[in-house]
Amino acid sequence: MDYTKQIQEIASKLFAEGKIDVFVGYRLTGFDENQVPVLIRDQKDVSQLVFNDRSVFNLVNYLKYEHTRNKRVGLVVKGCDSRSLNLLLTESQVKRDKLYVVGIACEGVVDEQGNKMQNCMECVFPDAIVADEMLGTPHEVRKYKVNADIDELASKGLVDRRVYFEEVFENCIRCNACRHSCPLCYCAKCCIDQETATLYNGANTTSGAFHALMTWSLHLAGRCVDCRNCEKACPSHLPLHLLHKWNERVIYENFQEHLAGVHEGDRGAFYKYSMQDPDDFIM
Amino acid sequence: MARVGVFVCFCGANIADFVDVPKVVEEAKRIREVKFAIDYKYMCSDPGQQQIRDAITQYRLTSIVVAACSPRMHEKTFRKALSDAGMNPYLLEVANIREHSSWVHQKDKKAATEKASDLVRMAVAKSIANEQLHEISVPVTKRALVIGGGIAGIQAALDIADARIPVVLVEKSPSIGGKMAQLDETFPTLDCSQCILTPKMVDVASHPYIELIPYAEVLELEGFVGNYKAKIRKKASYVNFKTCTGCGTCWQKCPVKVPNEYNMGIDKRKAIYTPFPQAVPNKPVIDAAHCTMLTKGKCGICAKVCEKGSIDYKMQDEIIEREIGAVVVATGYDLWDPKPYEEYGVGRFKDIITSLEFERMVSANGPTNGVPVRPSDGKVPKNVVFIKCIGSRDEAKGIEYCSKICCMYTTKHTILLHHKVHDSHAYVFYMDIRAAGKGYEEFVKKAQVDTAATYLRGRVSKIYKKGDKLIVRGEDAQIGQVVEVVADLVVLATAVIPPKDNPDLARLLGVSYDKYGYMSEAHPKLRPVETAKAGIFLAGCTQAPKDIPDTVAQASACAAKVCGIFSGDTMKKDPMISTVNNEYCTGCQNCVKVCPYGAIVTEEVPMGHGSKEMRTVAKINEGVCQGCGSCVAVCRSMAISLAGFTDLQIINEIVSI
Amino acid sequence: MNVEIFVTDKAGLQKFYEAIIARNETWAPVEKFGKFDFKRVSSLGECDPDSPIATTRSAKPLFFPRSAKIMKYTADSTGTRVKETDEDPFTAKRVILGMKHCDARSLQVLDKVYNWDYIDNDYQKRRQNTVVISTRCDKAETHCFCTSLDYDVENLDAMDVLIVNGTEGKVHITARTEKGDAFLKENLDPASCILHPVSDEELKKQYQAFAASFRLKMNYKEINEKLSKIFDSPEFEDVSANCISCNTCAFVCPTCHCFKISDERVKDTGVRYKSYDSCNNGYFTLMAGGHNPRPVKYRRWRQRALHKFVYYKERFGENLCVGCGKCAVSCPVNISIFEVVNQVASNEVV
Amino acid sequence: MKKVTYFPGCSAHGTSEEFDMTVKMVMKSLDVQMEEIPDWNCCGATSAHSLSETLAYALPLRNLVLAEKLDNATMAIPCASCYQRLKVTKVHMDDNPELARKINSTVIDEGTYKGKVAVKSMLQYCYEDIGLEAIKSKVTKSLAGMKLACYYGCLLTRPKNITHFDSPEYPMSMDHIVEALGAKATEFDYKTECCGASFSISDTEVVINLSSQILEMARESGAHAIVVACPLCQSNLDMRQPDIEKHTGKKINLPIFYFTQLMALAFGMSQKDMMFNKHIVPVEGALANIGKIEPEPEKVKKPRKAVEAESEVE
Amino acid sequence: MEAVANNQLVSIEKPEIVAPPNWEPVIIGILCNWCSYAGSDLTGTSRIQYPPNIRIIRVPCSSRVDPWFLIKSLQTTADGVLVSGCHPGDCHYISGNYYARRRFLVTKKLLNFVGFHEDRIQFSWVSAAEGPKFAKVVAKVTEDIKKLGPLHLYKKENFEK
Repeated sequence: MDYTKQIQEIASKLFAEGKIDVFVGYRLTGFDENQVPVLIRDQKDVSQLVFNDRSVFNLVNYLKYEHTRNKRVGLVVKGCDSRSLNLLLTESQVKRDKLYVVGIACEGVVDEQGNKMQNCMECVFPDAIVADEMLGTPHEVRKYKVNADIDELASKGLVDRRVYFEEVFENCIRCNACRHSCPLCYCAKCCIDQETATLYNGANTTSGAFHALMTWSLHLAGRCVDCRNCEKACPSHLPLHLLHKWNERVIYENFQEHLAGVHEGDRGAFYKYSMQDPDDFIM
Repeated sequence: MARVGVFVCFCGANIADFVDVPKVVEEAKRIREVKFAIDYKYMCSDPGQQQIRDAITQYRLTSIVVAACSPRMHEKTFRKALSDAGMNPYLLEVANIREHSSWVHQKDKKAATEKASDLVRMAVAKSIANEQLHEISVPVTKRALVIGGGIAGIQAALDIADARIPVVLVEKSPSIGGKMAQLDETFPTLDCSQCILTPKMVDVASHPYIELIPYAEVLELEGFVGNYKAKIRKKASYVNFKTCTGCGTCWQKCPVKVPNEYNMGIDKRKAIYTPFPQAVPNKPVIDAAHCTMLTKGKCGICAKVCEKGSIDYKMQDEIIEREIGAVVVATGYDLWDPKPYEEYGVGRFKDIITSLEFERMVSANGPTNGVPVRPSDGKVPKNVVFIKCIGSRDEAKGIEYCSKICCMYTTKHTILLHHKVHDSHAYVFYMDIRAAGKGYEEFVKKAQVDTAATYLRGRVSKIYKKGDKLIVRGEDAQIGQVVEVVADLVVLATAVIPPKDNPDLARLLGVSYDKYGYMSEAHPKLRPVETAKAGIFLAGCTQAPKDIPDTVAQASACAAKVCGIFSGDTMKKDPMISTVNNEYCTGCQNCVKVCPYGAIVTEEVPMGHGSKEMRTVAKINEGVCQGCGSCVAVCRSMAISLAGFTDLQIINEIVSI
Repeated sequence: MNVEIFVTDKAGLQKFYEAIIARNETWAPVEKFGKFDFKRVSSLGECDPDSPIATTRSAKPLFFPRSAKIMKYTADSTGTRVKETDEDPFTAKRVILGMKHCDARSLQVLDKVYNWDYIDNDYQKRRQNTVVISTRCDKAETHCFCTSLDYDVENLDAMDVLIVNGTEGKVHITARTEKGDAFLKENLDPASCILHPVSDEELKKQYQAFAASFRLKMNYKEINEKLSKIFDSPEFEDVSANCISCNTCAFVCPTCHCFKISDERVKDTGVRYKSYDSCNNGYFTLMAGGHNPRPVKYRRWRQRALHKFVYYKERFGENLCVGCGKCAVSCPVNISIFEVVNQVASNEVV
Repeated sequence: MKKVTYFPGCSAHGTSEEFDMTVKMVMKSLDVQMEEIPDWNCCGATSAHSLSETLAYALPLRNLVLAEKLDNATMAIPCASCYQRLKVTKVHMDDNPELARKINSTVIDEGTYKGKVAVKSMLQYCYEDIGLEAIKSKVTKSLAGMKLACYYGCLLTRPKNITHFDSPEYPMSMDHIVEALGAKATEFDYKTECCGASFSISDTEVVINLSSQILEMARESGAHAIVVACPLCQSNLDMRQPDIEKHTGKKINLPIFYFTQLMALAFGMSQKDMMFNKHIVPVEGALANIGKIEPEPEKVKKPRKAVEAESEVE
Repeated sequence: MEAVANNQLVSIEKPEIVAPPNWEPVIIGILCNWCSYAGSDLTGTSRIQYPPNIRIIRVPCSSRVDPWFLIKSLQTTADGVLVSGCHPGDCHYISGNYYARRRFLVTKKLLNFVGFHEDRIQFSWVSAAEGPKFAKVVAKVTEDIKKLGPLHLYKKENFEK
């Protein structure tokens, strides 16, 4: 999967035609084969752009900053990224007519060690859902599978799970990299920012981390598109996907096979309801 | 620093017998913010309230906690006491130590006392975060919109207009009158329907406070109670009503014949027509789907014969906007199509008709001049079988509910048949005879004697043809046997259903509707006229099947409610509603999505101080918000807060137990 | 200065470690969720202090915990009283194994700010009660550039005990401070070692070969000079464009030391905490009343870069960045501070 | 060439041999290859579902599982009763995967049920999959002159939410087929009435009563014969006819044909193969009407229409 | 883990934690104003007795309940939480409880996933007429929580019982 040339051409054309003010893509770090997201503002810089299976970071995240706000933006999105873009469109955070989206029919990306990322192996929608132009061969729609880690953990006993997650919350340093790297976390005031109010658990304690991660994952429940920006960002390397994938599974199984960001106009499972929703857990 | 006063009530022995009240006071005094605490025998009594009033001034209290009975009982009383002492009434919190402690833990005084202390501490913590709130007043536009010009709409419009409030009455068809205008006589008095209805129709047309907009439909309704704006589309009639005199030459000369809806398609009308002779307004309209001038560009006879030159083939639909304060929905009902009753041969046998077709036949101004005939051969029937509950009370084929009016009008039909065809005999298959209503049971009893109709309790299982007769086979449950009746004509009492476009209209108005399509009232018993959306009311069959007296009563009730809203220049509203903090609002509009009242809209605000860039934020409409808090819980950025139940208040309660 | 070097072999070193762990509260890099961080260990099997491991986070949390209780209080109608705070778990006597040079060095940098106008007693206590043992670095990681900075990279006094893997399976153990000296006397069995006096110069010489192997090199002097002049450079806006303000760099940085204070109250008792904070955080400079001097990302970014490379040096005479590269490793979007300061400094002031 | 899976059912080897026979003849001539399910078993009707739910599902499910091995999209079943059992099982299994797994476990040796074969009655297959046009094209000897009452019985189209085929009360598919063969279908209101077959053995009186009404209504409709698509209907109406005539004292004399017999006839096949000799009521009288075309009666004055949808210009 | 005497209550999630003698759980009940709060009032007026462990918080509608109220409750004062609202279809605010129901299910499952016993958070629909039901629900929740023992997961460090 290497679309470096195509993307450079597209970006160059867009600049030449004056269709965009900024193009968000990837470039090499210069230290190793890893890549840095880059905001190109001039046609002369498009030669920096690359795209291959190391183009991991979900660039939709950059649509929340002042550099792209109210500008015409060109953007590269993979399948998962496009779902988050879909949500941002639904939640009125970006305007479709200001975007030029280069969609990728994604073959999956790799982690720093060069192994295919786990979420890519489970990916349901590898092809960009929102796109003005598609690169690559489209895939057939795949079936949703329950994450293997989730299955393993869920089958353990209550105490084992508690012990596992205690370790997770203990290791959280509440740097909030997870929330900042998440394209769907665009709130000006975030419920897990310690500053918002001491009322919401201000200190970086285990208890505070528990509160922050729980609340945060519930705000993303039914919205998380499993791009794993958060997990890649976490300096403590916490298995944050477990929380999201668990919620995703609960929601998929109980709420009419809901998956986030697949349809435009769908805000996520918590912003709609059905008469058929499970009621047996309520007395 | 907050200064809280705590007032613990004995409630006679109700609380004091099971809770150690002095101990509760003592515990309350230990709380940092509590500057005054006292107990009293009856806090709600005037001396009790006086203690509160006195303490407020004496101790400069900033909020008050009363530990007594349920807030659902005396919250208003104590709020008034605060008001009287010059304190904002919403600085009160009530700790429910009677219903939630003394009455339910009568065997354990220690635990009940501990719990009461906890409840007081929670109330104190909450009250610290209480804010001063002020009743909201909303200006009102004193004009009502009535949708539907049947008897319900007519009655509501007249009653409102008689109170000198302007009314806009919108009717879908070219004339008002609705289903009632199609009826011959009405039960249980056998009044002539036309005789009692047409004077009211004329009143509507001539009333100075009623603006009648026929042949029109509501397109949009935005705003909130007292401040709605309605967009109405007036369909092109192709006839200039201002100059038309209603002389009738045009429709006499028109060559195009169309099945007549008013007569259930039994006869024909013209492509330019008035629905029926007594129509109001009595001006014709051109049926654009059938007029050959409009469809093919050939003909033009009506324009030629019209002396006034009122025909205008180029007329376009017109959009009318009206500002209004309240809406009465009176869209009436439709009849269920009995096609699923295949075992009856519906659709195959011409001599099976519906009740409304029968009604038109026996009507004096009907297509057969008041004599029922068999559609197959035009003969007058002798044996007529009436089958009730066609579609009603039938989960398998139709709907589950009872249509309420069929028992009575079928009885009426047996009488009308008896009057028109003296040697006829009526057979009625029924499940139950539901004749609850003034004079109804007597009416049925008398009809049974007078007409000597045969009443058979049971369902019809099959109708088949033998020669030119229909054989109706059913069970007579009372003798437990299958019976077969040879019939000339079969009349089906089809179910009442809501108009097909009721759900669309309900969505447009922002009113909820049930699974059948009837619009939902706010409360089935105590608020049967209101909808959950403030300022929108329901009259007649748009809410549920009803007979004429009930419909008229509900229409008048709507009028009373509308007049209530318009009784002042502004409306007062509870201030416990949501507010948006623009600074934090991300404009994601989740709140807009979940708000059951459509109370949240969006507005554009500058990005920052003095910034020219704009961004979208949510805005709560004070007039519409009912304070449920759904929006607060879905607001991820915590930009919305609900007065009286803020996050801070609730968390304060949680952490102070 | 001549120092005493204990020479032993792998088995002797193993024994030394075992003795330390058995006798002391010991912390060492331990793998968790796929990355290394300093954790309490109770047996040698849990860790590998033998080779210097680049931990994700530095040893900073041991001296400046992510969240520390400052005080505990009760408040009722009789008044507000400060209660005895529980014992700070970080002030116990302990040993840190396997700390990299840069981490050890960062403690020296931090000491300056903690001994400045306000003496942080908790920090002092934690420092005093901790023995830092380092193993000599032998490999430069991708983002390492400690050798390019202004301090004496051959300075080996940052740690209390230095362990060097020599040739032929020999291991050199040196005490670098008095604390270290005392520690060795207590924990090292002299029977397993040969005492071998060696000059400091000799040790440093060994180090130079390793320092030459660094791929990342910068002209610190020039950069420091240039950065101090280009406060208003528009370049900051460009280089910070792909930063996502996630704070990760500050939280993993061994020298970042900003914090915030928060109160948590349940019923009538409350606790006051001191927790990490970061200048990348949009709220960091938010003042009561709503004014924020650094509302946009590039200003916060500039602050971080200049604080690291200019301001601290101006005030304390030392660079705040120790060149460990932890921030670049942890950055979710792979931004390298090395690259960024070079880029900013390479542009001429307009 | 079309291919279809065939489930003959037990009566095809007994009372309704002629049905089986003619089905095979007709299908061959229509260029349809029938593949019989190997090792098929009893569908369980009607005893199984009055005794055990599991058994009632398991027996048909085994057949469904076996049918899936043949790799045809559709299976056609001549017997209405077999069709009913298999179709009910299929619908319930497809709706409730949990139940399907449970029942499947009892016949797991045969394989796992996937639900990929559509279950149709032979009538439905002819009407939907083969089509009137194809049938018409094969007619060499039109049945014109014959008036036929089409009798569907109780199971072929009911219940509607299981069968999803034709009207449950007044179906027309067989009427259309016989009209495609050239015959005239009479207006016959008793086409889905019960013939009483369940009481065939236990309470003959009931059968005589119910069947006699059907026969009488057919007679009255002017039919020369009755056409059926179900072995039980055929045997009941045919076999009981002498008893009924004796009981009511009225001569009925309506032969009962399988619709495939008439198809074979119209396709010009030999009468010998159609086994008319198995019929109790002789067929010759009815067949004699073929070719005797009555003149169309003069049109009676059109009765007034109740509803006229189209507008008309005078 | 030390051996625990049979009659001593231990925390189900942290078996190393033993309940103090005469330990009584604290349960927070969050009730909607129109159905469940009215129902609990009816329990009182009918003098139906139930265990005194529950502390009731009034909210306008179950849809007002943000999941982190439950999280915060468990972190601070509560050993268990009960949220109660109107029966489906009866919501005073039309559809609030349908939205709430979805959030509750996910919250409950998530907390269970990270190690809380599922009975720590319970939900019920109690109408204004169901006074006896409210008493039964409270009795059941109290009994359930008593069986689970004290909750010590992620408790605020300054919280002492």
